[in-house]
Amino acid sequence: MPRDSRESATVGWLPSSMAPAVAARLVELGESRSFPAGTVVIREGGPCDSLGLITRGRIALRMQVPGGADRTLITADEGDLYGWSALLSDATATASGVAVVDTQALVFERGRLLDAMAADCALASAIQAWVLAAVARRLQATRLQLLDLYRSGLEP
Amino acid sequence: MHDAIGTGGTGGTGNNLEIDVAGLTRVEGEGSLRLLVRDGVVQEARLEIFEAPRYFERLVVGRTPDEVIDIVARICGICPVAYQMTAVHAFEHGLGIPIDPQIRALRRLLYCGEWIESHALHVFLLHLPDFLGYPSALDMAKNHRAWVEAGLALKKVGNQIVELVGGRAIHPVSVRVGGFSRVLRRSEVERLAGPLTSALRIALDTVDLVTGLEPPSFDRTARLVALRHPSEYPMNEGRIVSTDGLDVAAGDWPSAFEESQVAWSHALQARGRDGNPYLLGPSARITLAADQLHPIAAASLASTGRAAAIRSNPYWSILARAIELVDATAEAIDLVEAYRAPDRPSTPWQPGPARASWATEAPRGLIFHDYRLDEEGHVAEARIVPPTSQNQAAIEADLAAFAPRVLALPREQATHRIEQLIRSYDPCISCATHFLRLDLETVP
Amino acid sequence: MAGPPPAPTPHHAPRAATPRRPRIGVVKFASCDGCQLTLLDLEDELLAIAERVDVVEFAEATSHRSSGPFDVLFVEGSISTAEQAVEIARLRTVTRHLVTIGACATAGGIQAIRNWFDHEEVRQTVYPEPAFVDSLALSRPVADFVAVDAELRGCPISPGQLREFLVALVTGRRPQLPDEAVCLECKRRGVVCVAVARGIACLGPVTRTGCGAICPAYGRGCYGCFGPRESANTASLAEWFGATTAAPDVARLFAGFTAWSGPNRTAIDALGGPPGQREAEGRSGDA
Amino acid sequence: MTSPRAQPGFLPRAEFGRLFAALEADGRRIIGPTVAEEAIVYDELHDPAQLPVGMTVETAPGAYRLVPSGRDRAFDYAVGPTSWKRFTHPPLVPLTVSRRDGAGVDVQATAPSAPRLAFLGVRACELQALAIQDRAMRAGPLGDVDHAARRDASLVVAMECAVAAETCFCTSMGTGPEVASGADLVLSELDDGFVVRAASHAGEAILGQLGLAPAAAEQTNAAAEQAREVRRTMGDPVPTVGLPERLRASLDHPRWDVVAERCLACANCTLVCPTCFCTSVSVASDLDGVTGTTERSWDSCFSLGFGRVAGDANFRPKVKDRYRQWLTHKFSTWWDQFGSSGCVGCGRCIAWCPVGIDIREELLVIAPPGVEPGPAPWPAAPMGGRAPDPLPAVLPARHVTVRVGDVVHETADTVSLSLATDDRTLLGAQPGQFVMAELPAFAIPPISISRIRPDGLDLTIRSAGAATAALVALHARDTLSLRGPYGRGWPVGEAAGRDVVIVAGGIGLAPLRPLVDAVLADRPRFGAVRMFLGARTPRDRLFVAEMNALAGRADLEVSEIVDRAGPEWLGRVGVVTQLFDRATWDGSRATAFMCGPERMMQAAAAVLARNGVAPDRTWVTLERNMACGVGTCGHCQVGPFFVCRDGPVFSLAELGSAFGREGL
Repeated sequence: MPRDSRESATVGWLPSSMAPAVAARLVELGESRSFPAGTVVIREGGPCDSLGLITRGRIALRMQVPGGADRTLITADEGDLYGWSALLSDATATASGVAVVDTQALVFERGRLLDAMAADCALASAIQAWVLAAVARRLQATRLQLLDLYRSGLEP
Repeated sequence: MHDAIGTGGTGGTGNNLEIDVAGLTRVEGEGSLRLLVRDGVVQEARLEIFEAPRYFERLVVGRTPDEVIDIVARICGICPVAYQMTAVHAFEHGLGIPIDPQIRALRRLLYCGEWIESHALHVFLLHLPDFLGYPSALDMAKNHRAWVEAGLALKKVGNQIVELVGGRAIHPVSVRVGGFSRVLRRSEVERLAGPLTSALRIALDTVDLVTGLEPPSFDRTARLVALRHPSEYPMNEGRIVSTDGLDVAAGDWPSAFEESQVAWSHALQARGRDGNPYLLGPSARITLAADQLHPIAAASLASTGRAAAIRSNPYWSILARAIELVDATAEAIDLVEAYRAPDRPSTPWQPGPARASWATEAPRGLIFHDYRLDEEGHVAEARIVPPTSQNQAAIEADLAAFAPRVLALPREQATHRIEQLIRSYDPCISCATHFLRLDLETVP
Repeated sequence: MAGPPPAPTPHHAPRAATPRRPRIGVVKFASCDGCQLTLLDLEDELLAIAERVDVVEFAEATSHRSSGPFDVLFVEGSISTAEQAVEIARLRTVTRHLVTIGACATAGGIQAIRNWFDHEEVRQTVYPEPAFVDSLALSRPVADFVAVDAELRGCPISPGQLREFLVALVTGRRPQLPDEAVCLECKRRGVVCVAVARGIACLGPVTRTGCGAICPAYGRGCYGCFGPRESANTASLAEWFGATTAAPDVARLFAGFTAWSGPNRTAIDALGGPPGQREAEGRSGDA
Repeated sequence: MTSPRAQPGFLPRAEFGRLFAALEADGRRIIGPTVAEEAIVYDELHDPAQLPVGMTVETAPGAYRLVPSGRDRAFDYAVGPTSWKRFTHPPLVPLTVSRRDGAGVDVQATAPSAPRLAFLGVRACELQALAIQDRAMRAGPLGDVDHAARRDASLVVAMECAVAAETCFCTSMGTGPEVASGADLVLSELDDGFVVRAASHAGEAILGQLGLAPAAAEQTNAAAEQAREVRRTMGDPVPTVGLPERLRASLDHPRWDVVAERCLACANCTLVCPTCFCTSVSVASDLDGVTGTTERSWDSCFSLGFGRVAGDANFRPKVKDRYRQWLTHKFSTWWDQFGSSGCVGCGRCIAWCPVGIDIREELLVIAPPGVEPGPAPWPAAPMGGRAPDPLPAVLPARHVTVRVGDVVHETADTVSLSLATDDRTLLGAQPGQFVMAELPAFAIPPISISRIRPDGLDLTIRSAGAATAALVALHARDTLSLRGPYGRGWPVGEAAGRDVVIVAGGIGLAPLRPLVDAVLADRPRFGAVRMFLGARTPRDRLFVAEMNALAGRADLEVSEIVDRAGPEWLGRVGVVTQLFDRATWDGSRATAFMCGPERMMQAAAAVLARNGVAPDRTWVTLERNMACGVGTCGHCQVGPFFVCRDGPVFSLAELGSAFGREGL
């Protein structure tokens, strides 16, 4: 199947709006990990103990849909965040994340990240803005998917 | 429903017979038949009518005469014109509205159309298959396509007449108190001449065709009742006469007949005041008004030499219908020829109180309507007596009389003979249902 | 629902050659038989159609009986007895495309006028022995009981629309059953609007086309036997008739053969019920 | 028409029959006013006695009454229920007869029937209505043969108005009461007879035949004064200066909801309107679907079916939408489409509205005079107020039978038919154009061309209804009939020297494939080429092998994404915009081409705009709205455009806010 746009591979993974100091601090906080194809990175309903930024490859976010089938709702690709539940108090994963190809990610361990954010308001707000942008983009995609579902309901 | 012809019941041998036909076919509406013979004695002979009630006599209450004309048509999709004609004549008679002769002629033409359509339907699509041993006309067409096509062609001409005069073939829209909703131009009416000429040819062939049939022998003396008019074959009006000397005005129907309800029927059975059943329909009309037939129809009847048989053997009703097909087409031709458009579609009239009673001859026989209009001219009470509910008792009497003749037959054949007998009355069960006098005094 | 059904899949191929003739049934409930008679009124095509379909149940026309299964079942009549409610449910389970035909099956029919009256009063008015007679309090359309795949409107249905439906069925195309106002047909025919030119109350603007605009063509107002069309604005029309001298008693207009269908029912209720209701109240008094 | 040279003559009332004789001598049947069904209708006349002598008409919103005029004139009324379009654009016109036999499918256009008619008593507003319909019926790529033939065969005898109805407002629309152009003969009725002048050579010939005495000065003056009096009584009820702009800017006016409360959407206004021309095509066939016929009949933007498109979606579901379409079309977008107003002020829609809705009143509320119009929702286009003169020629439609070669099953419900033909016109198709595909007994859908080969065309068809299902069910060696190619395609050249962005959703890839072919055939002319493909599920992807091959090329990029997928799918899942919403390429160097579900295109358009792609360099195709394909049926109107005539390819700059607007 086709490769992804080479453009996206050259995307600066952190938002350009982010202050260099904050960016540097993030890179230092993160730990680069690689997930061979098939690795289950997070499990639906399980603990979500880290936030990840994909630098290469793809993680499919899957859910059990009625009927027990495992459906991919959306994929997180290069430059996408996953596991943002890690920033929430109960830190429970709402979907499973599976690396569908060999994947590299910059991973932020929950405890470390929250401590760092507690210690550094600038960092905290930058991260929150970053995550919020990612959530907003995801919601937009979901909205379009829903509209499409309803529209297709009209078709014979 | 059932996957075989006929149905149910245990077979009959020798002197016993039990027949239950849960769903009569090739009749209009839903009815069933129960016949029980023990030791050669008929215990039960019932034509059961379980068509769902629709309460028409209540539905027309509060309605204007014109609304009633639209509503009562829906009592029966086979003979809506009969209901509209009886109602409209009743109202005009009751309200004293004079009718232009050309309007009266158009109404008779309309009625001829319904007779042709209804009789062609029954002769070719419902009844003939019995004589030739087919479950339906569609099956019959495989070997007798020409006849079925001829029947359909004849039927179509009947529909064309109703469609032109009434607006559409079923539940026509143009009949209004005082006349019609629109004046028909002569050029429009003339368009019927061609089709009618070929229809008459088919009708005459139909007489030859059915004269050659061999119905079961079954002679009985039935009391026949029909309208009789001094100058025309009974259709729109006349006095009520019978083979045993009855002769009353149409409005006096209640003086001669009465209705009662039986547990096994949603229809009401009518009998003479003397309690005896009576039979209406083509055979009755031929018997009581043969002298008024159109000359062409009269000649056709004479050529068959079966006038007496029509009177005595109900199976010969198919011939009576064929003769009336000739009569209706021949008269329609005369009416079309003589038509001149009236100046206005209808006579203006004022609504008001009235008692409106009238009888006409539906294809299946005499039909009686009786309305009381209140001060505003709205219906306060209504009573509608269709042919089939009047025939029901006579049909059951004939069943009882005929049953012993089929005891010897295998049940399958016996059932078929009995069904065929019932079809020969062309029972219109949709009509028969739910007609009872609007009689508050009898409410418990 | 009003949409026509997809033709049975075997007939989708553009070729006429079809593996199996569709099994057709015709049944009736509370009705006058006029709509099923319309089938027999297709005099020119009847035999040709019969060769292309397999008529397995049609009590009025044939002694062949079947309790199913049916590819297409034409259902006439309203559901107005307990037995009928049970039977229509059974029929649905053995039917692929259930097609209601006529105002009774699609809207409850003229007998639905009684739905405004007191049931006991109606029964006692018409029958001395109401106990012998079985009926439900309401006369209702088939769609109130089971899913309906297509409907042919009208009192009676139009032979033209029935022909179109059957031809579409055997050729595998979608039947063209327009859901527009009678006015379009009326104007195409060149009929002068009876409402505007004569002040005759006419339901054409809110009624579904298909009849051929017969009533206006015969000089009278449409009485709505095809029932309300999509977005039928009966409220606006009723208000207009009420304001103009054309129709002194507007409720009568809507209280016809499709009175029980939504927009007509709403208009009737807004106008204080159908004719005959006052009488009903009077009666149940003395009954 | 030429200016009259002959002197006006005077025809005494008693001798009016001579005009009948002259017209009949000219081999014409006479259509004129007569009383029927309690109205003055236009019908065939054999004798002046059939004229509505001594009758006039009183009209009001929702009312029309025939009453005695008190004088024995024959043309003493304004206009009635009939309009002349009944004879120039009849309610029902047969279009084609199609047959399927051993040789295959054959479609023949029905020859136009054009009786020689004389229209007697045509009013000034009606003359303009005829001219307006002439333009509308010839605005498409072919023009309408039937209408043109009927117009050419008709002679127009105009009648100056002597009275105005309460519902008349021709003075506001600038179409009357004085007869301007478009007539062959012009009559003015006076008490004792008619002033007759010729307005064309044909008219002069008839006038010559009559050999009338010249009209006296007082007679011509009386006639002129009569017209002036009519003008005075009417006044100027609907000031029209700037009306198109004001109305165009009032698409969200609250009054639309108010009038929708009253409107019955019964279509009477459009059917009595002398300029409304919209039609729908219906098909009929024998029981075996071997022979079929198509015919078109009057339809209306007020009927729900008129807005129904593939998949049973409807782009004008609400009565409000339909009323707005009608009113804005008549008074605003008509200018964009045909270069004139669509209303002549005859007032028929007011009198014949069953609930008396008065457009004059609605216009004054929705677009009141003297109010500065708000911002325009779209730029004026394409006629921009210039009526074509002379009228373009009319061409007959060509039905070409083509044979199916390969059939490729792309997905469960979509096939590609490879059609062989040597028809030069079909082979001359441009990327983005479409054809109308006809099989006997089926509706005739527009199908976009998915590949243009030297020896034929490919059509990629998704089964979305009976007609497309029948096409999808075709086998190799079957035949079908095509009309076309139609429409304005992708402006490939416009992208020369620039980057190319292609966004496709589902079946939308089909019309884009010829564009891709064209770009690759001349690859050096273009900069970077980026393709973003969306599909509902992995099984719904089109041209899979071909796209994979393209993805393997170094000189273009292909990324794809599906809405939903099972675990077996290793590609991206989400919506197509995710493929480029974080892209860093410079959109200002790019030209974008899009086709897909409208919501998808809207979302993609927003993202492209963020990336700097200019609206006039963002091209979309709206083909889903089309019905007749040649700009005569009116179904595919979107704001100022006919999609089939002006598109289906449009730039976002052209569409303005018409793009993706609900209910338009």
